[in-house]
Amino acid sequence: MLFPVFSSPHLPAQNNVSRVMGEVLLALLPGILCATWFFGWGVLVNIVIAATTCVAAEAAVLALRGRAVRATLADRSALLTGVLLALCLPPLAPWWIPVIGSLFAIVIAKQLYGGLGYNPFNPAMIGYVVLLISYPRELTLWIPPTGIEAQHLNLNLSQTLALIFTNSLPAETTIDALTMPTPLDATKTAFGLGQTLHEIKASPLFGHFGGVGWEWINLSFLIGGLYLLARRVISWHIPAGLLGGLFLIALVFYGSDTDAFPSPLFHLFSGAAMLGAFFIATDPVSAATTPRGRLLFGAGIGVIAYVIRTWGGYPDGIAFGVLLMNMAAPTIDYYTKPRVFGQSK
Amino acid sequence: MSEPSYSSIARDGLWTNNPGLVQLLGLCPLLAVTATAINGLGLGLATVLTLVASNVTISLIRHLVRPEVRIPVFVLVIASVVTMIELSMNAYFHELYNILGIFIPLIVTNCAIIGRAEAFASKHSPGRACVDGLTMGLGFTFVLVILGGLRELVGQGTLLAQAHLMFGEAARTWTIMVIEDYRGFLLAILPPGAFMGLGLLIALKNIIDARLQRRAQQVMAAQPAPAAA
Amino acid sequence: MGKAPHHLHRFHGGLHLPANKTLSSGSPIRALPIPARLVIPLSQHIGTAADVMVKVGEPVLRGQMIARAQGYVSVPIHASSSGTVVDITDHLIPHPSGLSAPCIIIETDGKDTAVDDTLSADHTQLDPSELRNRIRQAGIVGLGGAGFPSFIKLNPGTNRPIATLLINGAECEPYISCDDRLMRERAADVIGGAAILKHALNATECVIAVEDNKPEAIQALRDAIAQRSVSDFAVVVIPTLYPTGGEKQLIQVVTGREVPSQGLPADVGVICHNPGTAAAVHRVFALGEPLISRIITVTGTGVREPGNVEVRVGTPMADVIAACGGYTDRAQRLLMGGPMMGFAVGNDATPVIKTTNCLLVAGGNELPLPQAPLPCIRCGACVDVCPAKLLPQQLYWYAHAKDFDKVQDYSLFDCIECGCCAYVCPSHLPLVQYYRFAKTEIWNQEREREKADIARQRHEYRLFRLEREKDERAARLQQKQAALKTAKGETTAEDPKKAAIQAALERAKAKKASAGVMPKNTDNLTEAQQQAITNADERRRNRDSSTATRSEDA
Amino acid sequence: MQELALILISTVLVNNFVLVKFLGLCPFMGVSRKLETATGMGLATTFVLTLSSVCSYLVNAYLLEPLGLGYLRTIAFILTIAVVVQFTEMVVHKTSPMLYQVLGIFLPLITTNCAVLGVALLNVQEQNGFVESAVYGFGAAVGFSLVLSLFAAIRERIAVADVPVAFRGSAISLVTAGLMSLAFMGFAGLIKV
Amino acid sequence: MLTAILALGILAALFGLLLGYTAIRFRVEGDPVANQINAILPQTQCGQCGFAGCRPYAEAIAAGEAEINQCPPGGEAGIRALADLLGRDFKPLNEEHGEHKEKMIAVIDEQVCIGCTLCIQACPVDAILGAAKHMHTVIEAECTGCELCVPPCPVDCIDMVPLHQDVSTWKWPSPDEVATARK
Amino acid sequence: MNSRQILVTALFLFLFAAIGTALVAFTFDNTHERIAANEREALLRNLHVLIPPDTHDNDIFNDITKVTNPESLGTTEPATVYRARKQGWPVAAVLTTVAPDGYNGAIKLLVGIKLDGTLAGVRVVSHRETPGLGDFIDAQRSDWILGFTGRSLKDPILKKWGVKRDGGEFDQFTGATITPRAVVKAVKKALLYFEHNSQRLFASESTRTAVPAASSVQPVESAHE
Ligand SMILES: Cc1cc2nc3c(=O)[nH]c(=O)nc-3n(C[C@H](O)[C@H](O)[C@H](O)COP(=O)(O)O)c2cc1C
Ligand SMILES: Cc1cc2nc3c(=O)[nH]c(=O)nc-3n(C[C@H](O)[C@H](O)[C@H](O)COP(=O)(O)O)c2cc1C
Ligand SMILES: Cc1cc2nc3c(=O)[nH]c(=O)nc-3n(C[C@H](O)[C@H](O)[C@H](O)COP(=O)(O)O)c2cc1C
Ligand SMILES: Cc1cc2nc3c(=O)[nH]c(=O)nc-3n(C[C@H](O)[C@H](O)[C@H](O)CO)c2cc1C
Ligand code: SF4
Ligand code: SF4
Ligand code: SF4
Ligand code: SF4
Ligand code: FES
Repeated sequence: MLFPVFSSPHLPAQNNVSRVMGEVLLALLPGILCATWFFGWGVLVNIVIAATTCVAAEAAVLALRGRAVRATLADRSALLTGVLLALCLPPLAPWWIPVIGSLFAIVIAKQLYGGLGYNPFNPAMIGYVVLLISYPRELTLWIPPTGIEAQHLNLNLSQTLALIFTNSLPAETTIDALTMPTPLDATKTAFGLGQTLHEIKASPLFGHFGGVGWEWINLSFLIGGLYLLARRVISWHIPAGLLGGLFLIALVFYGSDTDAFPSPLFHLFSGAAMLGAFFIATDPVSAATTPRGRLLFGAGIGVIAYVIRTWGGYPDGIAFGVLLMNMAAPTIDYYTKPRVFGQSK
Repeated sequence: MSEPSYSSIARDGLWTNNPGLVQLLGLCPLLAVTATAINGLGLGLATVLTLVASNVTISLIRHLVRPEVRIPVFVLVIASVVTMIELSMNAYFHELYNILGIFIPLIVTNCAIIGRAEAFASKHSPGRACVDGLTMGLGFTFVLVILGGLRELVGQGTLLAQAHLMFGEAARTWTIMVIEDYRGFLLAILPPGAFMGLGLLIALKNIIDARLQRRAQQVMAAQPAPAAA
Repeated sequence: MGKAPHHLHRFHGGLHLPANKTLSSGSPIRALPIPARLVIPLSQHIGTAADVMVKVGEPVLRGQMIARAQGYVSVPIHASSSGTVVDITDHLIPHPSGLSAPCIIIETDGKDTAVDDTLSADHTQLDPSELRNRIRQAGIVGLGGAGFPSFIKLNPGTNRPIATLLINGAECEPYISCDDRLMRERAADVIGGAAILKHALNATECVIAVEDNKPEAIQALRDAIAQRSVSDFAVVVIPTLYPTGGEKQLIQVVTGREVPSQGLPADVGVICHNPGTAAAVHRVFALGEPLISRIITVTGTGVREPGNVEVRVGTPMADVIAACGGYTDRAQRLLMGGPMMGFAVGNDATPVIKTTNCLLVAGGNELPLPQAPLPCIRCGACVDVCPAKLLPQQLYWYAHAKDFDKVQDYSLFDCIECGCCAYVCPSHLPLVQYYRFAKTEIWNQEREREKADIARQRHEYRLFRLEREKDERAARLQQKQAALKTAKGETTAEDPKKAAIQAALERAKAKKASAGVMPKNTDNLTEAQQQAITNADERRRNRDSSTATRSEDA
Repeated sequence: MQELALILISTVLVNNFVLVKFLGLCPFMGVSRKLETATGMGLATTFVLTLSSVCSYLVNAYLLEPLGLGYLRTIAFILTIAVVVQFTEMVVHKTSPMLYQVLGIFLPLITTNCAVLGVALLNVQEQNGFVESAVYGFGAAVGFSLVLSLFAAIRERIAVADVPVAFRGSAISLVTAGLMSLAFMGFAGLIKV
Repeated sequence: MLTAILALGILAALFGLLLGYTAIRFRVEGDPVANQINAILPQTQCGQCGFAGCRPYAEAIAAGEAEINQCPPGGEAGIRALADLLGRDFKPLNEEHGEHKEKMIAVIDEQVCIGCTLCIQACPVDAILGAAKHMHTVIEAECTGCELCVPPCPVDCIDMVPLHQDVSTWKWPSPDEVATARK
Repeated sequence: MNSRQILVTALFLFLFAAIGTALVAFTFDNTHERIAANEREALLRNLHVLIPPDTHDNDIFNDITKVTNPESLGTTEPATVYRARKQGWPVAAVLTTVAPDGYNGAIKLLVGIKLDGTLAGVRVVSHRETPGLGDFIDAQRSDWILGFTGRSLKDPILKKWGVKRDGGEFDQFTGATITPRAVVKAVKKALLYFEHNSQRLFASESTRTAVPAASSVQPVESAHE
């Protein structure tokens, strides 16, 4: 009798890429819901636009290259890229912002390198940074979160859509009235004007330990992140490195002058810290892959983010931190090979 | 060493062995000054001049040079030529000179020039060296202008902006606003856009080459058929 | 017994796999009938193949040595039953390549007559070197894994004293239960064999490590030890975790020490043997029986009556399966070994050999064919499970890129091919096959490099020789010309070279087959090469009468 | 001291010679196929760049400036650099074959690395003193070596990726360099001068 | 203007002195690169690269007079190794020089050989044995498969046969090749 | 033998250097005047935008003074003030001042002020504001900066000299308040400074004595600041 021949192991593998991506999408849900609560429909609209564009772009490139379209889309990674990119964008950004970002993320940052698994840089972050650099205006137009009564304007779904797609504001509002800086931006601006932390804290933007709304959004991403850890979708090294690095350096400076530097807690619960730590920096493809390397990778992002937040030209530095460490990841991997079993210590 | 034909030298410089797209030499000016097409043209022409002059000179003295001072001598020749061009440019195209900035003196170390001196001029007759310098330079300029145009178009939606810097006041009107009310795509003008733009150009060349080759093969395949019939 | 409970250690990574052992472990070991034909490969162990001692047509007896060891790392092969040698030829052997190799084929006579016993002895009366010698003569190789000649492992050298003889009863692979049944039913044999091995090694203790999913075996071993009332034997119960049975992992679990990379267990004072090996050693000294049979697990849903059987070495797999009730309708794949480490066998005419521990006939979707792989997403799941603490994703990356320097930088040769990485890989990459590909490719390159070095030397020597000859010829020519000047002869316009050849051919015709010509190109000849010339001349002399096939080995 | 540190940060990160200032690109593209060679090139460049930065400073301060020959700067500098490189190469070749193995083939390439001349000219433009010139040259070289090594490590990875055919080779490398330069834009504004 | 000429001229002259001196003081002979290249070449000595053997080809590469893709026996792996060593781009094998083939060895049909020694003279590695008018034979282990002995044989008795593959020289196939083969 | 070889090498290099230098020096002699003129013209062109040539008859390129006032002019370096006069009477001055608190650092400005305290115009000389966001202050990108022309400390009143978000009169740009805030502040300070010091500014001696010396012609000029 004759039998087919394949290499061992012969037991069927237990995991698959599609499931991994699905878990990450699931874990994003609390954060998405929370962001929608604070920032309105725009969040969801962004997600829909970005995710659709990402998937369509991926399908187009695959078709162009004559690769299997359906099978590849099933890995859900393009979808995830779209969602993550959308979560970084201001909720009322015009529609072409997520579109351009997604195209860049998928076509240039991912498919030019051969698609899933080969991209050296985090596609979503490339998309975001390209937008930030090319359209800084659109990318700084954040609206005040629910909870800041003074300025809050509750746009309903159709108003949101009108604003995003046709750039038409509801009557009697101006775009200036609608927008307001994010806590990180405001802090940076205020320090630039020579205000002390104490004065800054008095602003209505600030909540319990971070910015109003932002602290809860970060908290819900943290919950999603813990779920991923529990499901062993991600390892603890990168989040620990990132949050640890950010916390420690913030602590050092906060300790040196509590009035000139925001507290570590503020840093951990502002901007993209939690989203970055658990969902973005952990993108396995572009991160370091050795355990020690991952710790270093995360810590690097934390430190760079702090430096850029504090002294740099941008309000948040997570995205740049991720890209810069992506750049260093192959080198980090090279120099952090673990000690192999039986090799001298 | 046998002397290559003039046409093959020209083909090399303009396409097959283009310094900007294939040899990847002279990248610094290529990327740095190509925010607009006119800038590219200016630097390109300066480079052509330098290449021709240095190639011819080096070819003339190629039998005199001792190995241990070969590089210093080549560099001296090139540097003299460049400085003369630089001074003249500063005198006659001052604004363009200001924009091209540090990259004019840096033509001296433009690897394409010393590369040609080493690889070609020091081994061939002045005539051929001249043609080589000219075509290599033109090939380089061609890439500079295309890349500049591309970045200008994507970045700010115009073409030939600031043409007056080179062609005088009359050229002010040459600027073409290709897309009205274009929001601009800053990335294209910033450093990352320069790298990516050149990357795309090279990919484009690869695609064209592949097409040409396929066509050539088809022709080859088609030819024996009538012969057999 | 009675010792303080052993303090256990952990190794990095590992997997909890579905065991699937009850399929075969329920029933006692059955002895299989002797098959009509035995196909006995000459290479069933690591090292040089054995050298045939019998001729076609010669009758043989059970236990008779039919091929002798060749070189140091080699053991003899014995006839597994009595009968007649009917052929010595290439036949399919169990090997992942699916290639054939020289085998001795015996038609059995069913009498199973044994050869005279020269092996049995009271081991306590023999010194270690004699023990090793007998173990070698009995053709004992490791029955747990690679089939390494056991006598070599028993000779670790004086600079490496052995403290512990470790009997590897982990049997961590799913499906396999032959060691389990062996330890349950023949615990005394195992302990007896271990005592011989321990004696040969002069070890201070013997530890028998068994996974905690084999309570009966543990009890049986403890009873056997109690019966022999030896104090320096201990049964250690270890947690079930794949691949604890890997020698290096087991040593770490039991002793906490790591076998150095590229090193041997003896470097940390341990020698590790499979219980089957121990039992086989016991039979050598107790019964005078060389290694001609072994216990095999036949399992999987593709076979009707799974179980453990005692099989003669050389029995075709088809016969083994047939004796176990034959294939079920669902039979899809045939593996030799377990699902993690074993390899697929394409044809069941392949014989069972000394290292065959399991025949797994997978049915239906039991072991589905691999899914199409996706690119590695560098998730690091493989890193978490790799017991060798390697970076499987990097090894994959560079093996895929055929960058063989880099894979070695990443310690490819420390990979034990356990398959844990591939099992957890979400991209379904055939990782282990990449590693095997890289390993064999590297070995091949090394061989080629050696050959190239030789070729270079020979080429350089040739250039040197030609140069020298040219000088000599020039000198001679000068003399000749000087001579010519004095006596002028007629010249032809013909090409002198052609003329020379013509002349040579004519001369050849004239003095055909005559001896006494000084051979050329004979500098630097080795004995073998000289032999080759002689052989060639010999053949030539026999040319006219010869009708024999041209043999390839000169 | 703090000023020197700022010069270092500025040259290495904020105004990285390769990714921000566009200098030294040819070796950046040409010698970055393997991490080992890239490291070798980085070492060689660091040595030569620092040395020639100092030498050019001396030539400028003690020869050109006093004689009012500013317009001969380019010629004088490039001559100095070429000689420094040639000299280093010959000395290394003879005295340390080992080092030559590592650095040798890169040394001649350095003459034509425009970062070297760029540093010399920028030193004059920024009116750097002796120590500052040395630090500036060193910083520029470190920045160059840093991105060169990182780039090489990434290229080793991309070499195996399933890149579309038209982009294989230098095209995808340039795109990668572009993305690196994008990442480096994060440092913009870090040092406000 | 004169100051300028003198200043720079003297500077250059000083540099010239320095370089002239170092050139003599630190002169080095030999080319280590050629050795490294030669170590990569397969030493088949077949001459398909257009040179008289591997070493001359190595020297030509080192001198920049030959491309790295001219050695068919070295195949793609060889070209890659050369590209790595020299920091050049990989190029596919130049088909003008032949194709990469499976490794073969020469076998002399001893029934036909007339012992003319022409093959001995052709063999670059002295892998053919025999005396004039004696039977000739090929030392299997040392034959590089260069095929140079085939054309000179006046009676056409040399065959190139593929190397016998056995279990010990068997190589696991790369899964990539398996995958493409299956397609 | 050896030393001769060395000498030959040296001579060879000398010759080449000499020939090369001679050619360059020759070119320089023929161009340096024109280059100096070019540089002067470039600066003049900028000044003339603020103070048209027909409003004055002196050589403003050379009629300058340097003042140092970090508080009002935003820089610790001496700042150049160009002075325009007609028939000897002061007409206007152009202050080179710095807005130190731009989003990405200092913004260098030319502020032209007529004698009566109204603005002749403001131009940005160099800045590092974010392209696409803060760079609208550049006259090439938008007309915003032209809005200063004709303003004075009374128009609007001092309290209204700020961006709209701060209750002032000047437009800011959505998403970029810092840049205009900095510029407006710097212009206001320059006006205040001029109000208090105009007498003194016109009284002092010119500090420029002659055309620039040959050696200060910089072959290197940074293209983008
Ligand atoms: C190539 C090779 C060489 C070995 N050499 C020795 C040796 O010299 N001495 C020794 O005691 N064991 C030697 N071993 C045996 C190993 O220590 C080990 O016991 C054997 O490979 C079986 O283990 P496994 O089934 O886990 O592969 C060797 C094994 C291999 C594969
Ligand atoms: C992953 C792996 C799992 C193994 N599992 C077992 C096992 O369960 N039982 C066993 O006896 N040998 C096992 N081996 C083989 C042992 O490493 C070792 O070769 C053997 O115990 C040596 O004994 P032997 O020379 O008597 O065969 C395994 C090897 C590997 C690489
Ligand atoms: C990347 C980036 C670049 C920016 N550049 C500038 C700038 O050049 N000028 C400026 O005034 N604001 C700039 N900002 C915006 C400031 O952070 C701040 O939000 C804004 O000036 C406050 O104005 P608003 O009150 O109108 O929102 C930038 C913001 C970002 C994120
Ligand atoms: C834990 C995790 C995090 C991820 N994070 C990102 C991300 O930040 N950006 C992104 O584009 N894709 C992300 N992905 C999806 C996927 O890995 C990514 O698209 C690849 O980089 C595409 O090759 C993530 C996937 C996982 C499993
Ligand atoms: S488990 Fe598979 S996909 Fe994950 S890193 Fe390892 S090889 Fe890559
Ligand atoms: S097969 Fe090799 S690499 Fe994979 S887990 Fe086992 S030891 Fe590690
Ligand atoms: S083609 Fe033949 S002779 Fe030339 S290098 Fe290759 S093996 Fe050697
Ligand atoms: S060339 Fe042919 S005939 Fe002559 S010796 Fe060689 S094999 Fe024999
Ligand atoms: S042009 Fe700058 S290094 Fe080549």
